[in-house]
Amino acid sequence: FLALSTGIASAAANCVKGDRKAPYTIGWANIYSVPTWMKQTEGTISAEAEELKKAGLVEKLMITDAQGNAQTQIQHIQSMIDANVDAIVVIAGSSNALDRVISDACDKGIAVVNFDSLVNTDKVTAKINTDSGEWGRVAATWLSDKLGGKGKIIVMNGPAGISVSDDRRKGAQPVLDANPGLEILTETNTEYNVAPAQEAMTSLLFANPEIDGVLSLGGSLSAGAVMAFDRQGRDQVPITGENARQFLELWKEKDLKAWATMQPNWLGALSVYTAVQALEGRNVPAFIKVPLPVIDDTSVKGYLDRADKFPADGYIYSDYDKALFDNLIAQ
Amino acid sequence: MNIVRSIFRNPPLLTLTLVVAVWVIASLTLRGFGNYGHLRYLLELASVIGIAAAGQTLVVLMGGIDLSVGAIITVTAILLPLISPAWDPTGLVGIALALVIATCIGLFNGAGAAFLRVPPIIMTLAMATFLQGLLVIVAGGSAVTVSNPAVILLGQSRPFGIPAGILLWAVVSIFVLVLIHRMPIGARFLAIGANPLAARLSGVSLTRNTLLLYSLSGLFAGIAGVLVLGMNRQGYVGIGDPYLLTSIAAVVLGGTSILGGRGTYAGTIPGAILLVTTTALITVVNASPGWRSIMFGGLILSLLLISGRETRR
Amino acid sequence: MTDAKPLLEARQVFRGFFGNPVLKGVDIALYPGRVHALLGENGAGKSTLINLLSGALQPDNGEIVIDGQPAGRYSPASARAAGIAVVQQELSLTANLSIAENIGLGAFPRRFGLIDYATLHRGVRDVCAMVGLTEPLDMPVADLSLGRRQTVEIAKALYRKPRVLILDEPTSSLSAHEAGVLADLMVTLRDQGTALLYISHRLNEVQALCSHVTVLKDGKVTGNQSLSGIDGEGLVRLMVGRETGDLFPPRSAAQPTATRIMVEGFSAGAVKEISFSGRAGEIVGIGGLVGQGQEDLLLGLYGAIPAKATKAEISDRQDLPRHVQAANAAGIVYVPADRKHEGLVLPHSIASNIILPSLGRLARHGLRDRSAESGLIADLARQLTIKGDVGRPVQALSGGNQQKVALAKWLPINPSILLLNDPTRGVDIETKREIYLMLRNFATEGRLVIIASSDTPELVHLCDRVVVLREGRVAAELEADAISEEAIVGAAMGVEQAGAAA
Amino acid sequence: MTVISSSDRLYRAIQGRRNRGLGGLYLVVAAFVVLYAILFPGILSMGGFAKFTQNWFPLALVAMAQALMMLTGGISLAIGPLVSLGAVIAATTMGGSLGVVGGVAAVALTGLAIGAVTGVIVAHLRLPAIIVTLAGSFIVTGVALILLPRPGGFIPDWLSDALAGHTPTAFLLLGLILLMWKAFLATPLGLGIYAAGDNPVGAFRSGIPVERTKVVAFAVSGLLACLAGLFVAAQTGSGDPIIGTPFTLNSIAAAVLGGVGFLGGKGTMRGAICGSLLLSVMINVMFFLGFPPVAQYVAQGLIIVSAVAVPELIHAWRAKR
Ligand SMILES: Nc1ncnc2c1ncn2[C@@H]1O[C@H](COP(=O)(O)OP(=O)(O)OP(=O)(O)O)[C@@H](O)[C@H]1O
Ligand SMILES: Nc1ncnc2c1ncn2[C@@H]1O[C@H](COP(=O)(O)OP(=O)(O)OP(=O)(O)O)[C@@H](O)[C@H]1O
Ligand SMILES: [Mg+2]
Ligand SMILES: [Mg+2]
Repeated sequence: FLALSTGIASAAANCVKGDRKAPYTIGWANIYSVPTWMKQTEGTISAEAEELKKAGLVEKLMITDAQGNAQTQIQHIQSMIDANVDAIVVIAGSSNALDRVISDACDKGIAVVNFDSLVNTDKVTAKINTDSGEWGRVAATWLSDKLGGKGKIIVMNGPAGISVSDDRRKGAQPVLDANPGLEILTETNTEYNVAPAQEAMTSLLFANPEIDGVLSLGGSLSAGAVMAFDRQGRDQVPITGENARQFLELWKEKDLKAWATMQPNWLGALSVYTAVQALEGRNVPAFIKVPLPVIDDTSVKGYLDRADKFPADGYIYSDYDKALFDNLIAQ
Repeated sequence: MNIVRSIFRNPPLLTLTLVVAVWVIASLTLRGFGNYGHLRYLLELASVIGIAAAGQTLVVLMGGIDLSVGAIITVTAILLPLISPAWDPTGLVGIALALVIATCIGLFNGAGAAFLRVPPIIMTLAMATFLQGLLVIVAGGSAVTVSNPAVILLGQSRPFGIPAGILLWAVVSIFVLVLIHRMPIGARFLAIGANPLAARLSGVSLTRNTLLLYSLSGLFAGIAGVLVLGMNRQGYVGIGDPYLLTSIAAVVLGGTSILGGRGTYAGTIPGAILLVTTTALITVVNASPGWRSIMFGGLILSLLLISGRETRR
Repeated sequence: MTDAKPLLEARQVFRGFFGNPVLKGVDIALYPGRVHALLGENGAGKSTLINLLSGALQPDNGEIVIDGQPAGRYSPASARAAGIAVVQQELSLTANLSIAENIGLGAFPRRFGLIDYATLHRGVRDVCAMVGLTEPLDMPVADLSLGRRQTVEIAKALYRKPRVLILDEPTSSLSAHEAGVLADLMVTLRDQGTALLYISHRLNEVQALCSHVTVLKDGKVTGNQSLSGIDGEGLVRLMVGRETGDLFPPRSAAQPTATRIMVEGFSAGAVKEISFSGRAGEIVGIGGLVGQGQEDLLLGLYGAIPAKATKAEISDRQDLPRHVQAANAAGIVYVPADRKHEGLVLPHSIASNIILPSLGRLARHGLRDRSAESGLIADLARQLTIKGDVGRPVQALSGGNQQKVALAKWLPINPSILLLNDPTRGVDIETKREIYLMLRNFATEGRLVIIASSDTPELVHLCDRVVVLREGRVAAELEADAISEEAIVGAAMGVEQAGAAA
Repeated sequence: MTVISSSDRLYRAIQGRRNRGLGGLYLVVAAFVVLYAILFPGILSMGGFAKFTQNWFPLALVAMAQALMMLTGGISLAIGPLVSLGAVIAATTMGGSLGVVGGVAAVALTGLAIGAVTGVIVAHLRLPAIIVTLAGSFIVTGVALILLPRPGGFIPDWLSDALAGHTPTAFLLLGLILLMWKAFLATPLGLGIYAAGDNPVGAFRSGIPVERTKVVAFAVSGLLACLAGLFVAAQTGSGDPIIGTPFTLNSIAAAVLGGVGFLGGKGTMRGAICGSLLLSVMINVMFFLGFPPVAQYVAQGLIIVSAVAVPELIHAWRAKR
């Protein structure tokens, strides 16, 4: 097996204390297991845990589902501490609500790996994520380039009050400021889902006879927007988006001028891997920044070729393997 | 003067008047709002709420409440593509199967309320939780995109220029209105809603009517699920969530008493339109999310102050 | 006494509901130490007048005068402050609070801002002793029978130590014994100088207790005079405005025929293993103190509560109806005592209420036949002299008319067995006469009428046979000449074993 | 025919009666708590108890808030947003010039004011509470989003440690609040809530100021919801404009589980508290039993239904005997 045994306690990662021995019990504190993105992510986590079980490193994966309630998630993490798990992998239901319970876990020597929705506290073993600010920035840059820095655009945001959606929007702002030719007609906030996005965009289409581009910041918002344009018989405009299968298929079907990035589902697998590595004594960085994979006209076909392996309402994520993980941890 | 007064005495008519007023004012002030296509689109959106609220209206009339409509819509939209048999070119078998499932879910709700005496709000809330569990199993399955031709036709076609969804809503409306006002069972529902004990002693079976009612509610939620699937061409987890509160809001805005025994679906219809209109108005306004939320709440509240004044206990 | 000042007066009060005038310039004056009767048909406006006197409603015109002073802004709270207490016809109790808390409600003794339960307890214990309320004071009112709740309502009024006590049909759900206690109490209060206003449709009570009468008819005062020297006949004449005949129809000479109900070892609720039978053409009365199983007997026969019997024969069937629909199908109908909670759907129209049991029968091809329905409704309304628009909510009807609706709805079923629980409660004398006549006609037509009643004269003069229940068992079965008030009351109290106990 | 002899026994007897019908729920809750203690004996330590009660505390408060609304004959869909608003106000004021005391006062006043305004609309304009609070929920959410567009803000560490550290402060606070509720219920105004909810006409005729009583009940309900938000902010060390959302349905579930009825005047606070405890302890028990998510959903539904159905069925079965 891989040369994990760098096993010198002096290099130990944050939170981890030397007294935990393989095989480990890992707690996966999910905020909400029902949405497809989460299910896919959970899939990568379970697969990774299976893999590590075979290697004798993991004994058990405990999964909780807070049903979207940050308060319940706190309760779950508290229970994981009480049950003395060796590692906790978590997507935060609120960017700072979990701070206290997570630092409690850290104090107990539990390896805490936090990915996707991050907590504020630094008392974790590692945080793993793409850069939401960058997400917004590159999306806005692409759209601005496509429109030549001039035109009327609509900004579609995720739900209000969520830090991810806020961060992406903030990341886009400097680009918009730098291109005064871009005029924002309206912004929307909806769940990252097709139906509400389509609904909102349809109303906006009637109110705005002239739209040059759509800066859509994630989830299935873009698919909803494209369908709204299509159903109202309007010409499609340049649009940004994420790797939702439906969007990528529409991209090909409608021959869109589009661009997409992704929040890879394998962040979950990477987190489990990282947690185990840290428990094994490897020094892991406090923040593992995962570069944003870009999907453009040239690469979209590669993704669509693999589409069958993914749920229709799911996300087509890029491939991953151990080497990629090791690379990311070693950065 | 007399007309004004009789409008104020008649909640459905009042709500309808409000809708017309809002539409006229918005059309005059907002570009594109009064566009025929836009108004038609609003109706199409309202049709989903309206159909989901059809079951909700019946349940509320009988003194209950159904918190599982959102979950039933989601389950229908997600299961339908999975269970549509490939050998059926029309897709109707799949729809029928999905509706049977939705109806059975409703029947379960009714059984819990009638036999276990669980308050409907708890029974349907627990049912929604069950269905979430079901979704954890089925969601993310491989086929959630509809290839079912009947569903696509329902969601996308426009016979005579009218979206099929609106036509479906019209059919549902006529059925529900006939059921409430022209069928014995409607009168029984209302009697149970106003005084279950007296209704029972008058020979109205609580058990039978409760079972029937929640089955109907499940069926209508299922129909709404099929329609919403057709309109979005894809089901996903959470697709039904917005319809839980909106279905209740449409019922109450239409003048139906939340305590049961008084009201009509004729009020729910404009109530549903009023809701989507309000949402559309808020969408085109460029404001921060906080202010949009305040405006939405404020609009509902002020409409309520006009329409709900007569709704006394 | 005559030169005493009135404590409470209404002067030329007008009041209407939604444009319908109910009171059209009514005067009334209540003097200390006098029991004043207020009489009138159902819907004459008696309760409305009382609501004005107690501040629960405001007059459209005219004024309420307390101790010679106009009341000004008048509310129930200020009425209480002025020493006015009311026993409402519609109970004002809160089901989930205890007897003690209900009695104190709105007039709690306080200590440091908190309810002083100790003082409350003492006060409540006293008034409960006065009205004969022996239930534990911490018992929730929800657990009491209607009659006991009525007693709580009386205790609640007394607790306020009123100078003016208004009683709106306080005896309508009381047993004879409880009514007797109340009568004694009123005499005591009168002698202590309390002004009493008494409303009842039981004229014998009025005659026994009251010394002055005001008669309301169609919202106007048609009589205001002393009662001395006026007999029962005269009282009726005063109220109805013409000569009337006997209240009770004569018993029919025809012999009862086939057995319609026969049960042995019958148990349901409080009823324990009794035998009971009834034949076509009979009016069978069920008597006893309140809550001895009379209601459970009727409900058990109706299939509305679980019941069992070792042997049962009901309208050609060999078993008890297992639920209400089965009972209806077998031609059994039931008119509950508590018409507001059990008999009627109050917010719905007269028409909807009347048509409810026959909806299925009248439907054609699954749809309601509106013209057949309205024909039937009009028929029944005429037959039972229910006046006015049948689209009105039943809520807005006076008590007597509500009772007629509760009865009328069963007629289209053409029942062969009628189970009636106190059908004339709160019904005015004219309507009573109509109902008695109707019941007698039903019997003559060959139906079986079973009537539980707290009104003993009703049992004595109307019924062919009376079964007295005591603690869920048959205490006595009286027939024909053996039926008398003494025999019924005696059996009910367990004093003597009159008649042949089954 | 037990006639109570000594006076202060009346109060106790009444209180005793109010446990009636809750026996089944008490049993179920006790069974779960015992099961939890067996699965995780650490709960019996000071720290374990503190942590457990902290997680239960906000739910207990919102259950009380909802029960109060339901006792008046209404239902609130704005409980969750009020929790969020309470948290947001706490997190935005405590760092500023108002300080902790000012922050707590601001939260409390906001809760009281919003509750009272809602109460006035419902009681005086006679609109159904459910839809007024639905509209109100959007407005309150909007205000919270404007005050704090994304999670953040500041709560002093000492406050967080005091309220949600390793001492069972939350439990003591809950006890205190329950005592205050008991005291409130022993005032004519508090008891009037039952009368106003059950039989408003009768209550009015008995001299109860029905409208005022309802407004007070709404205001107290708003206060409790906002205080729950304050606690959540302290527990998490910051504010979050949407953290309260799930509390709306959970508060209804807890209250109904506890036997509080919709038509007003039926139910007890102790029932609602027990309902919330059941909902809370259930989560931990399912965790320690190692339920996978699917089973968590199914079990949760089953527990909720059976906690209501089983006592009801036993009752019906007894009645048949
Ligand atoms: N939806 C309901 N809400 C409240 N109570 C109910 C409800 N459904 C049934 N019940 C109760 O269940 C009991 C039986 O109800 P119902 O009158 O329907 O029975 P039935 O029709 O007479 O008998 P069967 O079930 O054998 O047909 C009654 O006590 C009734 O109060
Ligand atoms: N709240 C109300 N709304 C509408 N109409 C009402 C209302 N209260 C009473 N009425 C009407 O006023 C009339 C008088 O009613 P009231 O209750 O005073 O009669 P009553 O003399 O007390 O009759 P009863 O002997 O049956 O109690 C009735 O016709 C009734 O329909
Ligand atoms: Mg039945
Ligand atoms: Mg009256």
